[in-house]
Amino acid sequence: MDVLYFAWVRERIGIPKERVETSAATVSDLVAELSAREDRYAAAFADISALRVALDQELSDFDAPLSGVREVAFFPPMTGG
Amino acid sequence: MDVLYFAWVRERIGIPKERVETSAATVSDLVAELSAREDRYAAAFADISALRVALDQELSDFDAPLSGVREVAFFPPMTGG
Amino acid sequence: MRIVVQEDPFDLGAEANAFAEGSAENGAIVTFTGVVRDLAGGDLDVMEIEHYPGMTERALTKIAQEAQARWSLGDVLVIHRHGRLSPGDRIMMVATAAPHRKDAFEAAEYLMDYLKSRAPFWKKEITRSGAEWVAAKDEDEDALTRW
Amino acid sequence: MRIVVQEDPFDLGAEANAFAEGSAENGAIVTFTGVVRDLAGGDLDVMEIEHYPGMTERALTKIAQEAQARWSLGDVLVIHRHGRLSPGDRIMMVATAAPHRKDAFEAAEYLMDYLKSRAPFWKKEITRSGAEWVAAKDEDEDALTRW
Repeated sequence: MDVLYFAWVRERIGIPKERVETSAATVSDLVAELSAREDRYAAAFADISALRVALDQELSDFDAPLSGVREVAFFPPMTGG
Repeated sequence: MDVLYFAWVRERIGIPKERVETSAATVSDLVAELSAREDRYAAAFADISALRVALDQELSDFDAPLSGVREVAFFPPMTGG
Repeated sequence: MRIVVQEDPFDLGAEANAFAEGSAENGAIVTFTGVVRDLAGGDLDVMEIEHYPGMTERALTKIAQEAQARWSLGDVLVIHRHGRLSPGDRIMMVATAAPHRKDAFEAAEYLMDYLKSRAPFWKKEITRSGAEWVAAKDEDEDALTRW
Repeated sequence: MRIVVQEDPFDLGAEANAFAEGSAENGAIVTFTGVVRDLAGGDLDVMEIEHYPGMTERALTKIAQEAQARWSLGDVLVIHRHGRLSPGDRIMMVATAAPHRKDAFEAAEYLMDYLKSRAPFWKKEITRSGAEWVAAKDEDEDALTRW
């Protein structure tokens, strides 16, 4: 699946987008898997209460299952308007 | 004092403005005095709950004293906006 | 603060642009524009708006000053037309500028609520079947209890 | 309904005039315009707005559709910019047209409340002393409980 990062999550991880091959069942599982990879992921995901997640461009939550999902995005709370 | 009429009050009385010499103490007294004059006044003032009054261009009420007042205006509830 | 009472049409876009120019301290700009609706179901030919010259400007100024006292506003604009208008014509507009959106919205609603029933304007609808003064609505009077 | 996400500036006046054209059924037109404020006290050089292409349009469309479902609206407009903006620049606008003013006001406030914290935009302030992401405010999240 494609994993996208925005705002300071993008800056901490250092890339806007990557292709991830995973068998993670939920968003939380994916976060744990990425955090275990490298410090920059662990730093970005240190406090998931400060993060939001979208699955296929719809806001979702960290308990949500990933089956069938093609695009996951992580970002801080939105500040539009 | 000058007495002004607006909207259907003006139409019923038939004039927009007139000079009235009166010793009426309050707005209600003035209304009684005018109503006694002619039917068109009586018709316009038949139901004062449907009317508003301004004294010197400030909204007021029918109990208000007239001493020192130079301009009295009668009109229906306003419908601006 | 700018209060305008006029017979001529106004240009909503030009007024909105001019109002929004200026200080970068007001992050929020709200405009409300009132348009002559054809309430009589396609029958309305003309809307005549009568007003009380002198008192109108005083009343609008007082309403705008009260809004400035209640909310933190950078600027306030009120334009209201009188005379003969046609369906689709713009009757009036208010605009508020404020550092915060809540202030700009609330002040604009306050201006509208007071302008509806405390500024000396009276509307008359002229249709093919006759002319009728628009009656004040209870809901407009009730709207004032919010403030 | 028109949803626009663009980098280029927009002309508030031209948009307001174009939006207000048309049906005489909508007596009430509300616009809200957001302006880049110099929050850092004269220090702000640039406001950078990042967004999530694709999701942004979807989220704004969903918010506008929900407003149309909740209120009796003739039309809805949302314009939001991204990229680099300067203090005083207009970031975004929403406009609502409705038969009644209460609907137009409430729908515009609803659009703003949701757009603030449910559309994927992120603001970064660049000042002489550095760059900082704007933190989401609790009050913006709290504003959603109203609806």
